[in-house]
Amino acid sequence: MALTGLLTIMGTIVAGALLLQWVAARARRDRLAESQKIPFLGGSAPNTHAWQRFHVRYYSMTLLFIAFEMEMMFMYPWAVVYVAEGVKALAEMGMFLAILTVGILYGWREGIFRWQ
Amino acid sequence: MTLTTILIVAAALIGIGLYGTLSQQSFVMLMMGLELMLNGVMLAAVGFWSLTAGGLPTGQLLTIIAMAVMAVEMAVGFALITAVYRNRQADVTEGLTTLKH
Amino acid sequence: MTLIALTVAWVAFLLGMAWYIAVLDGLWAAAREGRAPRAPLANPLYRCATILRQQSNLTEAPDLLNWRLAPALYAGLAGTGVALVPFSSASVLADLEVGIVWWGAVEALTVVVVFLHGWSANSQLGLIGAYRYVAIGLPVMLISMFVLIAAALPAESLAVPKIIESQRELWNVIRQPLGLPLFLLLGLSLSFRGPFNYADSADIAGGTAAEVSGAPRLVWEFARLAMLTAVATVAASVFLGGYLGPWLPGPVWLVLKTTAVLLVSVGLSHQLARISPSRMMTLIWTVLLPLSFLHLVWAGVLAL
Amino acid sequence: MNVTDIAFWIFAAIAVVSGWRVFCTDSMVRASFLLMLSFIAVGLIMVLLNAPYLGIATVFMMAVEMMVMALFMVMYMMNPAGLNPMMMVHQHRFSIAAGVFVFAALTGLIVVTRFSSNPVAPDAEVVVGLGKELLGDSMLIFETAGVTLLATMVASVILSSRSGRFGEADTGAVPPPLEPGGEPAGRQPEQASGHAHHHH
Repeated sequence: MALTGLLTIMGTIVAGALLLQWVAARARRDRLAESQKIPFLGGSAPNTHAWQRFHVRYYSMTLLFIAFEMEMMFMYPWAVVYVAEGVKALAEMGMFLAILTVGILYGWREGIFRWQ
Repeated sequence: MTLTTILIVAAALIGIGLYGTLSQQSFVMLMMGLELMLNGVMLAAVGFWSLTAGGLPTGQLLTIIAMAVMAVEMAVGFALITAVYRNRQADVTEGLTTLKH
Repeated sequence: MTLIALTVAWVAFLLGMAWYIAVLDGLWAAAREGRAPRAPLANPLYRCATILRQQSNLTEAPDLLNWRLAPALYAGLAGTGVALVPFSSASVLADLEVGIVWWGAVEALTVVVVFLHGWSANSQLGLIGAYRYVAIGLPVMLISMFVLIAAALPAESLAVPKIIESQRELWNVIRQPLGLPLFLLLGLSLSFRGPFNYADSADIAGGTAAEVSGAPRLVWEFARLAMLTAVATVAASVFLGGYLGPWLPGPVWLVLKTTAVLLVSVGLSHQLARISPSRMMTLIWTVLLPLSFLHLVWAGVLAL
Repeated sequence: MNVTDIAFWIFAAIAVVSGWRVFCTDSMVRASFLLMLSFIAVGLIMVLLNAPYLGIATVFMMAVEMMVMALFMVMYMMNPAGLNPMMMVHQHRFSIAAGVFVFAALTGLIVVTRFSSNPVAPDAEVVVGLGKELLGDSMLIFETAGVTLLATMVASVILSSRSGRFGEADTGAVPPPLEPGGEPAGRQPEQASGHAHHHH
């Protein structure tokens, strides 16, 4: 099974890392005072939680990215048969990428690769 | 792992997804329900492809198209949410009442 | 049995390479400051001991589960990255038919894990690092995928061992010269070093790691080094022929090539300046992405 | 029961349980990554079903999509971390009933139907088959997908981008009133959209 090796090494490292954190936490019994738990802000006190509505300034880029990334789904199988199919494969993928590039150019023109 | 068990797991995902889609007020959570339903559909499609279709290539293509539908749904869905939020500051389905009046 | 032996070997490799990168970093810092390095070989170990002696920091109401999981998962993802690469023609831990697709998944999941690390501390600076990293981490992924697909063209396969075997006559670094530099930029982005340090940079007081100390910090810093190692190992296999080479046995070649790639990566990370995240995002979409298109066309025409 | 079966049941349990927890957790970021976990488990089941490409590709596509989902959660939720728990649901009983009914109906159908057995050969080159299909008979589907994705890109940029060619997208936008027919509530976009120079 192809997954065995992958899951084994993942499991080993994740378990080891969690164990190290757990043992280290058990080994030190001293507790942090509440005043020590204030998030670091260069000395000033936070007046809000960090977890709140946030204006992520590149949101349009992420939407373009989701649509563009779909093309990867088609490219991997294409790469496998590329040599066997020859010029036809080059032409078809060239067309496909050209179509999608129009989208990127449009997005660039609308300024979505900057902070909105 | 038989086709029946796979399809039952897929049905469970579709059922949970339907619950989420119908019950959630917030747009983003509603989309999570839709995605979960598509997740079940993809699992069922691959199950059929692998166990009854004998590895017909078009079966895999169907799954890829389902994934593309999901990507399109997400991109356009979020863009619509952004447009609606910008114009009306609404982030729940109840905020949209234009069609009622 | 081979499974256990290979797992142990790869974990040891990751630890050794992490130590090597830390030594290089120390030497580089000393050279920049114009002083003689003190105990350069033992210094990384002292640093480990220092961090482990620290108290693990906590914040008010953190997402503790994700905060502890994120560094562990990040290191685990680096491990699955090296697992794709064979030591020799017979020994590969994860013999995945679609190896480079899994590498793409490692990149995508890394973005998720780094975001979670910055998110779960419930601290402003960590969140800024997390948001910034997503802006850069997502588009950079496209470039690396194009570069790896270009390398898969002559091999007619997505499996890393087959890509290595396709380089018996000529290494990909000569056949597809743009691939290695573009992939090294990805490596800097995945382990956020130098010009791509948008997650943990000094201007936001350590970013996603601003609140992290003690054992979680040790795991996090190790994971960053391990991820760079994974990138270098994949780069050595996909562009420099991996275990292929005359006279010496395969594993030795792989280690030599990986250390060489790491030397270049560390050098780049200390030499290149960083630009603002929005400019970097524009640069990636408008310069680096077209370059990777060009690279793909070049590789495609050559592979016909 | 062999290893594959055990792996299948583990992955299936992860997929269903994390899919269910999506709608129970208060933290929106956790919810989107739980959904990602559900997708990853389904992807791994696909690998078990001899579809390695589709399975692993599901993992990376969904990791990216759920990352973006989490970002939008933070942008649009009052309370993205669920610090004060709340349920934002409507027609709750009906939804539960609909979900259970659909699951029961589908399961009933699945149990009574007899499926023909024609499994994919273990040594079949499924990725090659997919590639040939894409470039051969299904070429039009493939190129149509390109056009569809282009349309998606353009549409999402038009809808979401703030700085359009004809001025800011939120010019003239009015927030909804708290009461029907009342005063607009909340932030007034005109004041916050960087047109301060109008007041000079």
